[in-house]
Amino acid sequence: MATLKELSTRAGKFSGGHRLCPGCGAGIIVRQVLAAAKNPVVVACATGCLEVSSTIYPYTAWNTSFIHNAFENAAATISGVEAAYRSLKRRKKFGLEDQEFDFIAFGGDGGTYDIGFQSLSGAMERGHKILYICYDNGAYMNTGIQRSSATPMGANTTTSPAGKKIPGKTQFKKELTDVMAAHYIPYVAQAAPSNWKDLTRKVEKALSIDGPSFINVLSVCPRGWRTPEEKGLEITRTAIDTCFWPLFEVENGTDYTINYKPKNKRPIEEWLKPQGRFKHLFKPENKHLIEKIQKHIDNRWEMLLRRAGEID
Amino acid sequence: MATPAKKPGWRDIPIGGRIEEAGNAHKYHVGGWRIRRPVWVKENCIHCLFCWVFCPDSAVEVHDGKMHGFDYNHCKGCGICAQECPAKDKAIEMRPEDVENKFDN
Amino acid sequence: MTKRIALTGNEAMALVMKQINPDVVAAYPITPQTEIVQIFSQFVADGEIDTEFVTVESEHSAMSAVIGASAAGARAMTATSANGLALMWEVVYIAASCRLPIVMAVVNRALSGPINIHCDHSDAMGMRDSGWIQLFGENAQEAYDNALMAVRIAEHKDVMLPVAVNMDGFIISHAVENIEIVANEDVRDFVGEYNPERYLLDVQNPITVGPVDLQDFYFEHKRQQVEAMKKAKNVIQKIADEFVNLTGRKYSFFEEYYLDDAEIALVAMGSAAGTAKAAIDELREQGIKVGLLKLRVFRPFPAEEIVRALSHIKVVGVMDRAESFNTMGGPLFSDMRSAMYDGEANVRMINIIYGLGGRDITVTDIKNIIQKVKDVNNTGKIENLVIHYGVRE
Amino acid sequence: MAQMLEIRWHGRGGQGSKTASILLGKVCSEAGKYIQAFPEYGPERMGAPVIAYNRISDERITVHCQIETPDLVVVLDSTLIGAIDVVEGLKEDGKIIINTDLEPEKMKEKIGFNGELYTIDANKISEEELGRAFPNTPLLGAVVKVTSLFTEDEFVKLIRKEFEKKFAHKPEVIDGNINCIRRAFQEVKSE
Repeated sequence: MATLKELSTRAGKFSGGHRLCPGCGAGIIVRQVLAAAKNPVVVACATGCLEVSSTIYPYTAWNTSFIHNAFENAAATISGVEAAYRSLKRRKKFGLEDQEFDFIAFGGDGGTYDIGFQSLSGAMERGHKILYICYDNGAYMNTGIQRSSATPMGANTTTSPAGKKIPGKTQFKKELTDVMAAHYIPYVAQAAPSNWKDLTRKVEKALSIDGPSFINVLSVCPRGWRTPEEKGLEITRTAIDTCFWPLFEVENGTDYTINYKPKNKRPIEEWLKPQGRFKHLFKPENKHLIEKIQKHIDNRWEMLLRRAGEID
Repeated sequence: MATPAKKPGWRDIPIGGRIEEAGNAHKYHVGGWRIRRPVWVKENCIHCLFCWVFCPDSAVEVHDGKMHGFDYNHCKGCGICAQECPAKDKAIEMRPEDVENKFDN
Repeated sequence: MTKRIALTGNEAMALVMKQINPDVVAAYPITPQTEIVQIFSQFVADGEIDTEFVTVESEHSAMSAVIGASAAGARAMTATSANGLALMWEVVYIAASCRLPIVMAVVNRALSGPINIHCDHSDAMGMRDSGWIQLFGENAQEAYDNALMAVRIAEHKDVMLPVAVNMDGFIISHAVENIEIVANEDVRDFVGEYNPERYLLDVQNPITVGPVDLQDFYFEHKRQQVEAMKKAKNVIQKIADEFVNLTGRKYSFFEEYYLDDAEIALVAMGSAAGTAKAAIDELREQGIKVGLLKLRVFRPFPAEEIVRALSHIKVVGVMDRAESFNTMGGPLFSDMRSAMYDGEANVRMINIIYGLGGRDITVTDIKNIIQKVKDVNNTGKIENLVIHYGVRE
Repeated sequence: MAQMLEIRWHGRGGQGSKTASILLGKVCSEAGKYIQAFPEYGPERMGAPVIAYNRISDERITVHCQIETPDLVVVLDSTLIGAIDVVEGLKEDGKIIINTDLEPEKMKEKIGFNGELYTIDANKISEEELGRAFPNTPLLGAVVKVTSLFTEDEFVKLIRKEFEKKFAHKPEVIDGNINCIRRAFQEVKSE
């Protein structure tokens, strides 16, 4: 596992001068992921905040090979790049016979959980040697905070607004990490940039595997979460300590490991309270919703512990 | 409407919207976005590099594993570095940006 | 060396793909293209080729993957039909915009709905403004030949545009016909190696493909695409000239059949052009001066050349195997009228929309159509500008 | 033989009319002729009436439509007669071959066709030679005999090559199929 000093020597694959918002989680995640990659990288990126902010012609923040194709096809696109690599390497073209690459796709929750899900599922099932990173900020932030299937229950978004009758999003979020584990691919993990050591280790592990891997990374969006720019990682830690966002990994579909167990699992309010998107939940009439969310979190955490063999 | 004089015409740019200089966003300065400015307090710095690993803007300069200050051309002033600095006496302070020191890099 | 064998259109297309031996093929099966994917899968399974074959989960991913592969530096191909092509729509544009020389076989089929698996050109017409070069063939031979030439056209440095090779669904794709096959080594020599200028797998020179292209540069990139289309005309002709040396089979933007001394003429694309030839043969025996312009290159549209070839014709019947629902005729008719508008000659035109959803078009039908064109010539009157031929009233 | 020979095959899905048309096409192509072989496609499944076509010519064929006025109609399954009009468009001087155990005279009455009519008990031949009813192979033999496309020996030589390709994985059936062809040459009969 690389130290920060080592990681810093692999810096520079994502330059400054991109136009992500101040305090954006995606920028932090990309930098950590790329620092963990030891080979030259080809990145494919789904349409979304990251892509539109990092490659505004004639500028690119990517000091790597990079391709953006469309919103829903980052996984298919990188699978095509990887197929090209296999073919050209076998055919000894462009001197690729001795050249290794890391193929990494980035997508937001919109491009991953929703519109890009079919492409992702297909690429994973086909077994390409690719790493797909979802930076999950829980809504379509690029287009102005519309709900996605990753939006947590109760969140106020522009298409699940907290109104007089409906208190924000009424559904629980899709647990995409579990869904990806159900593909029985070699490696699936959930991580967060606040825990850089865990995230970079997971990236190193994923890239060392001869097959597909998927890492779901919680990504703060100060604008969409309605949180102060500097507080992003602090709030991310509460997501982990409340078990809203457990850190875990799944190998070959069945082998679950919990990477971090909070000594004192904190109540879900601590995750919800600092975020403006959940403000309405703290009205007295919505108390039952917080209870419902807490129950859901507890059940899921217990299920994960059971899968990981931590409890019977 | 007149075409902006400085930008190249269609014959003079690579085809297909390809950008042929990787990482050239480095030439694009976003320091002007800043309303708060991180200031490195060198004597308090323990060179843990947390500021570097958590910076969204690649604006913390590290050489040989040591913090070397900020790249104010690319720092947007989010304040994560100061927030995450674990030094007993913070090695990064956020100060209000002002016109005079905004571009002094 | 060429060899004459009997193959279906789909077999011919799969075979030529094998001979071209692309680095990557990504494809999803859809009627009537399915056999191409099946046969190609068998080639891979039997180790007859070492193309990296990506069995994607949809056509959208097929095109997305070949875009990735082509940008990476690979020679990449795919094939589809109708709804599959429609599902690709978004990325079909991106392939052209990113200037990726992908070659795609399109086995033409009616675009739903209601669902219909049979031939018409509505699928191909939907992509006509996407920036792809579009070639149409009359039969399996031309589909095979066009695919071979397409690789060279697409990858030519003056062009760098994707090419769609169209072939009529079922009528050609599923019919066994004689076809002359070019020897493997000649194919290899003819298509050569693909050596892109810049590509993603170039470690020394990483690039960004597909950035956000805003008000200040997008228009310039579109202008470049137009230029590439214009230049494609020269390239298409040049490569056809090389091809004739290899095979003896002569190609240009279109084929002129008895046009020289014709008074009236048809314009058609695809298999119906062959049926039209049979009809014209019969009518010529009766002394009727009718000819045919069989269009091979639909994009870029060879307007000047068409005007020149038809300038002496009095009445032209333009046959469209697709509707555009502009209520002024089919897509080919629109282009034909636009091309003729500035022509010196006074050529009158009517539009015959035929064969939608696979409705058969026979020699007798074509003779009836020619009669309608003749009527306009005789009376000087156009009673119906657009005729939906063969529709029950 | 007219300049172009047009054949229409009637059968039921699964009986091999498409295969027969393709085999005939491939053999003729090998022999240097220009050919087409194509089925009429619909959503039909096993058992439904199906149609396949052949065009055979010494000159290049450009026409690409279904055959309107065939020179020859082949009926793989006599139970189709009555259900569909098998002689539709058949040229007055055209021919029809029917797979049946009935005599040609009898068959002629049944379908009301005045031209040349041939019958052959292709099911019986096939059952005896292959152990199963694959009427298409004997009918291929009958078609070649009736049209004089090839002599028996020429055709057997050509079709053996196709069978060797087609049955590469079960060569034991090749001889049986050849026997079907040879018997068809002998057993197809007219009035």
